[in-house]
Amino acid sequence: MSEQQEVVERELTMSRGMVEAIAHEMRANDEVFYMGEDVADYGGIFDSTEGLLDEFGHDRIMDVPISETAYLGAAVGAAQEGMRPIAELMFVDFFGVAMDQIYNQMAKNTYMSGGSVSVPMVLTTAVGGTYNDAAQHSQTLYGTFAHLPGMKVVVPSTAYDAKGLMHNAIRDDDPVVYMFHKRLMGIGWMPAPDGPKTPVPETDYTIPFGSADVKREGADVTIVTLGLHVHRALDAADSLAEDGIDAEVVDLRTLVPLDRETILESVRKTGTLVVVDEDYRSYGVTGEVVATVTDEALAHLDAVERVAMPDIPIPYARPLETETQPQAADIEAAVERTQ
Amino acid sequence: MSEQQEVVERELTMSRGMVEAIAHEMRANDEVFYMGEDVADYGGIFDSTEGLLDEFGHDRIMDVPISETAYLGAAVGAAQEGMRPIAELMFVDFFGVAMDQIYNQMAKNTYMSGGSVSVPMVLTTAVGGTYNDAAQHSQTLYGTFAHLPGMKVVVPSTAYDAKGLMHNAIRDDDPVVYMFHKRLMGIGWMPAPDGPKTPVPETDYTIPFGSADVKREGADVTIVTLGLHVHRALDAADSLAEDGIDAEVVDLRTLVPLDRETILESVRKTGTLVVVDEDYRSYGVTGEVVATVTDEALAHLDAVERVAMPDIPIPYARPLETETQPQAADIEAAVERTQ
Amino acid sequence: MVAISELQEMYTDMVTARHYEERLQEEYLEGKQPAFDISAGPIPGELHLAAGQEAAAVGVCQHLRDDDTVTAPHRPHHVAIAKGVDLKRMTAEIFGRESGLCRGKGGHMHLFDPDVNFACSGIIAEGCPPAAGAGLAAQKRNSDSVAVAYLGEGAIDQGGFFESLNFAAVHDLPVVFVIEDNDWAISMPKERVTDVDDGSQRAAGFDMPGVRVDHDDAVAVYEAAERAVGRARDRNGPTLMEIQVHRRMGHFMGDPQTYRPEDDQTAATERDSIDRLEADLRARGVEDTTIKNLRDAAEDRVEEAIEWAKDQPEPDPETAHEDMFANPPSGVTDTDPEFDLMGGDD
Amino acid sequence: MVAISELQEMYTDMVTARHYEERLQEEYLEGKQPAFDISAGPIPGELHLAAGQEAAAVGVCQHLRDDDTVTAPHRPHHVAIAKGVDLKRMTAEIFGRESGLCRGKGGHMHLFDPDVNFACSGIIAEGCPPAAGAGLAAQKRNSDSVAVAYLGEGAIDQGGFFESLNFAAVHDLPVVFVIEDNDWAISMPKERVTDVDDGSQRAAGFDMPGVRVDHDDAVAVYEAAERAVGRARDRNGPTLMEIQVHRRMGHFMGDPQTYRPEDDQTAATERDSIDRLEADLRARGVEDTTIKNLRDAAEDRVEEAIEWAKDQPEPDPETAHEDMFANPPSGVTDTDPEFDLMGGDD
Ligand SMILES: Cc1ncc(C[n+]2csc(CCOP(=O)(O)OP(=O)(O)O)c2C)c(N)n1
Ligand SMILES: Cc1ncc(C[n+]2csc(CCOP(=O)(O)OP(=O)(O)O)c2C)c(N)n1
Ligand SMILES: [Mg+2]
Ligand SMILES: [Mg+2]
Repeated sequence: MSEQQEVVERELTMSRGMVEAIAHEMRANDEVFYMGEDVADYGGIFDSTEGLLDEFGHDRIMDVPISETAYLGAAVGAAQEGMRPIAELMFVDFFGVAMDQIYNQMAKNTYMSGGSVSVPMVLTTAVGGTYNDAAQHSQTLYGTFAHLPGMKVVVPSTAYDAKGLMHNAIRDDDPVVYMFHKRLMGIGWMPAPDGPKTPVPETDYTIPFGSADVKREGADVTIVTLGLHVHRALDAADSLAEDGIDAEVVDLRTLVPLDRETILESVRKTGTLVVVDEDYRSYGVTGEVVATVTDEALAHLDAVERVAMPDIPIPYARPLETETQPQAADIEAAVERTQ
Repeated sequence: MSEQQEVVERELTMSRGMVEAIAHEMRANDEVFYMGEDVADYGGIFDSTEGLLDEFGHDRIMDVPISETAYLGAAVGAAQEGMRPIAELMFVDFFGVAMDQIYNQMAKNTYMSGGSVSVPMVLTTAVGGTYNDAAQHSQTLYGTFAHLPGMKVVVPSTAYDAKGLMHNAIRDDDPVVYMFHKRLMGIGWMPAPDGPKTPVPETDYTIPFGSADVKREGADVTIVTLGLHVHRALDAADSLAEDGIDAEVVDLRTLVPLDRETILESVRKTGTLVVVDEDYRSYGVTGEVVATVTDEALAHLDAVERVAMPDIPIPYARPLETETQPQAADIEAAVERTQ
Repeated sequence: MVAISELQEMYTDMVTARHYEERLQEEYLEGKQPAFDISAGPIPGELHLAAGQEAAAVGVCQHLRDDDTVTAPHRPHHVAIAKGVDLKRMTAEIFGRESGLCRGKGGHMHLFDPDVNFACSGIIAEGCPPAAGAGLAAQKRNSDSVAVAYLGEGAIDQGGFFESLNFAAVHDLPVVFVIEDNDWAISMPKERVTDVDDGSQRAAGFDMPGVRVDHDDAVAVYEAAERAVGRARDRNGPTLMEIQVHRRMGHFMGDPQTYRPEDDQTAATERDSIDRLEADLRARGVEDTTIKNLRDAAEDRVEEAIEWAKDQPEPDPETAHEDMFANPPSGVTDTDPEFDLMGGDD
Repeated sequence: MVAISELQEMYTDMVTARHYEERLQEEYLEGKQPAFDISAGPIPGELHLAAGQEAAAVGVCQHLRDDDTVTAPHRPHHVAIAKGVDLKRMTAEIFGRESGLCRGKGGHMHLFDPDVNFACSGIIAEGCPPAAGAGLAAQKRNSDSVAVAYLGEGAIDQGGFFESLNFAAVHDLPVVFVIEDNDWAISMPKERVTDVDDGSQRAAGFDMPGVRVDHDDAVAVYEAAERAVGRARDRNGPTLMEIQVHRRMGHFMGDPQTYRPEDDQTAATERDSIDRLEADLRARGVEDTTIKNLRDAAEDRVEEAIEWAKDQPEPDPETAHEDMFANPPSGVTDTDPEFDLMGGDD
């Protein structure tokens, strides 16, 4: 710890961390504005804009018609004019009504223009299950967004990360998809686990993309995960520790760019990889993380496990959702299988 | 070869194989019809319906407005009523304007209904590059479709497979996404390589989904691929043979279900895996195939390589597209790196 | 003039739907005590109730047969009841039980009852294209069944809605699109999201008739729907209807509704559609006791459905892995054909 | 009355655009000999040419400044020319050369020229939302620039178009939507895909003015666009325009057009818009030699651009890996902040 380090005691929920960064950037730059459904008077269904209307008014915290293609595309257009829109897709599950604007325009225009155009926008969207909202409102779709090139894909797991990643996202000149997990936000009616509420500096700061964070150091097994499952993995690690297994938990924080170095370094140390993902198992995050290791460090790999949502739409009833979503116990069991 | 085997000499292009199966099923079943843009008088931009209008008329070979959400969703609705629509998305690259109908309705309704509803439709779509059609008209998006559960995903590489897989697709009571590679169809103005034109029986037959096909047997390395790249892999294998490397080429034929057994069997034999994919490298097919092997046969794996489209939108100019698309020489080089 | 028996049927369905929503509200909120926690209690997930919107459901569905198709959005119960969906199994589904319509997999936004051709979806306006598809199937099969797509006034800015209007119009499909205008899309009042006060005007751009019923009077809806459904059944093509209704509750349970002015509630509560239909019944000579009997029977049916549902077991976790496909993943066969392909691909 | 100088400018742009398309057709087809092979020749990929549609381009763009934004669809050259896109670099892009507007990455459907705020996209109607966004930016910045979205008559059934109309209308954005009605969407005649003959009627559903110019007369387009662009610039909101034009060539080069009746071509060729404007110029007293000079200069400029483009080097294959992001992938910083988070996450 260097002499100059600021000591931070104030704790925030993840939603407050995210909103604080947005407010800061909006104060600093008139060209930043936020568009979405129910983001103004309601404050965002998942508290993503809570309190912003009061300070910034309806012009800069804009409710929009239920026309995701139009308003996400309008964000692309405004961004190409040099403004810095933040546009919210209320649930990531709705991407299908607007995916062309997202991936064929927002994500590709910089490259297709040979760099003459840039699209400095942030697409915010709520992800994740755990509250029985069924197949059309519970997905993370991490793999879907990370697979298609041109978007930086951010998934915070704590208030500290949420704020720093949001500062970086808004200042970045490229399109950033910022996926916040509903269960982590600290919404009154959806109690968060303890982990995401962290100390958060009042000052602004940026967390670079592509820097995974080792949320727990360990020598025996590398658990690579993101979002909600960082906390489930930490729970699993605690209980594994009681059995004498020392797990390292790597929080990817961004899927694009992917911090392959941190994954490799950890696996080179532990020899064992468990990838945990709330998204569908096949053709997604788990496969990419595994292949990252086989690409560069096959010889170091003694055991691998994947723990993910099976390839089925997310069921509604509580016992069914719980069965399909990776639980801490599932992570523990997977780790045990590797030992 | 059993006594009863029919000897087949007649060769067809892949397009003819596909169309023959459609025509057969339409004759057999009044409830089969085909909808799409320019599928009637034009015969399908990529010959997917060539000649069908003459036999079946505009009621069963239906041109539709450029409203992919409406007509793909109408296919879902008609399928739920028990009809068997085939609906064409002209280029897979356009999925973003209609993805909600594709993945939130077509793919999920069977599961969400607890099996009380089925959606017996086929979504046909043209995929692939090689003719410089740039970022919005050249993708395969294999990983995008294979990742989201509820669709069977089919990618034929020869006329023989195209026909048998199409018969199975139309008769199947589930939604099937049938992705035909433009370069393989044998269209007059887009010369196909030699491989896809194969003998095709006149009779109808079904090729089951989830049965990968070993297109070339070999002892030294397993090349797993699909679509156009089956042929590039075979070319590579021929030239590797001259250097004494005996490559096995596995054509996946379907991504969902994935024939994990055939992959594993081959890798258990060769110890070496090279996965080749025309889709974007990260979070896609190559990772899943690699992880399939590490899930079950890590100990057998001596070397792995991935050869895929880098994570960039597909560029237009010929030297740029050629640079980014996996060529036979790239496959060869990858195999050589494993030896 | 509407037959008294039909008025009584509509009244029964309206009372059923109203009581149903009120009881679900109770059951839902009770479980969220003390502090509202969406993951607690007997009813999982979000819950969008339709109290105050019954007239739009019964006035249209009164004209429908079991073989007619209805798609509804995220706020589907009143329409499901009017369409004749199995109330017990629907309730069991909402409570996430094994014997629910969807074996507990769908939940309240994804109710499927193929016996009466009812389905719903939680994605705004995305029920429109499948309804057009049901109409297309009827047309191709030369049957006279029709399809009805329900949507909220907030959904009429969504691309899929417009595309469906055009698709239905150009193919003359037997489809009726029904907009339930409850003035709100969650917290967004309709004037914030479109310049057009009357959503049925959207029809003009497609050369399709558009009609608005500007108060939630079941009889007025019935009459307008008679023409629209009749037009569809007679193969004269689609119609767009808009019906003014009232959202008596929050958007979903737990909605604080801080965005909503008080008088928005009072004004509308005064013109309650059930009272209005009850007055009509009286004016047509129906006795108070008859009305009371209808009401009691409806309420009993609701209680019975809820009791039954709550008695049903939760699904076995393992069943989560079932129902992915109607056929096996391999399709209709799992044996490869055998041919001798001369120099071919094998 | 339109000033003669403006007429001459429009005439110049029309001749430029027409000659450009004819020359590209030659260059393109020459390379595909003997049998048409889409992957051969100097111009890669598909090629959609706009000969016959020039009036729609010049009549509207004549009212635009460099800081006004235009989005065009897959058939963009005539609009790009009218908007003042750099002709040499555009041509180099179409030929896939290093010095092309997009360094050879975009190609003919994805031309970007930020100097004059021009962009196009190959996905039907998906240029509309970004145009609305440019209008939104102008509004938020209190500037009087406007945005114009071009689309074909086949695109007016696409969801994104409708959503954009509504979005622009409800926010009173300075946007003009311009439908080029060339009667065909590839092989589909417009009566097969919509019941409405006049696409500008779609505006009615949004309480937006709609206007159709039913012949490809550059002056008539100019006059209608004067009102529409003026309305936008004066912050009175959006307008939907439709202009009847004519597709003189196939949908794309190589299109056999077997679906197209012969007289569809003859009728339209007779009312050629360039001849018409030439006649107007003469009627306004412009000399034949002046006209010839304008024409020659335009043609020379085209030849020069094509020669220049063909002389440019192809891009180095390695450059394919450049231009993914404006900033490095790590964003604006690549050093992690250092705080002492008490019991926090580090
Ligand atoms: C495509 C899409 N966007 C947003 C949502 C989130 N959402 C659910 S209901 C709703 C409001 C719908 O309003 P309206 O159509 O008027 O129906 P109401 O709720 O009033 O019955 C919104 C925005 C969604 N489900 N789907
Ligand atoms: C969403 C989408 N669907 C289909 C296509 C394929 N397509 C390209 S151009 C075209 C026809 C467009 O017709 P129109 O809008 O009238 O323009 P025109 O070609 O006549 O200029 C089609 C269907 C596409 N590019 N995007
Ligand atoms: Mg509403
Ligand atoms: Mg056209």
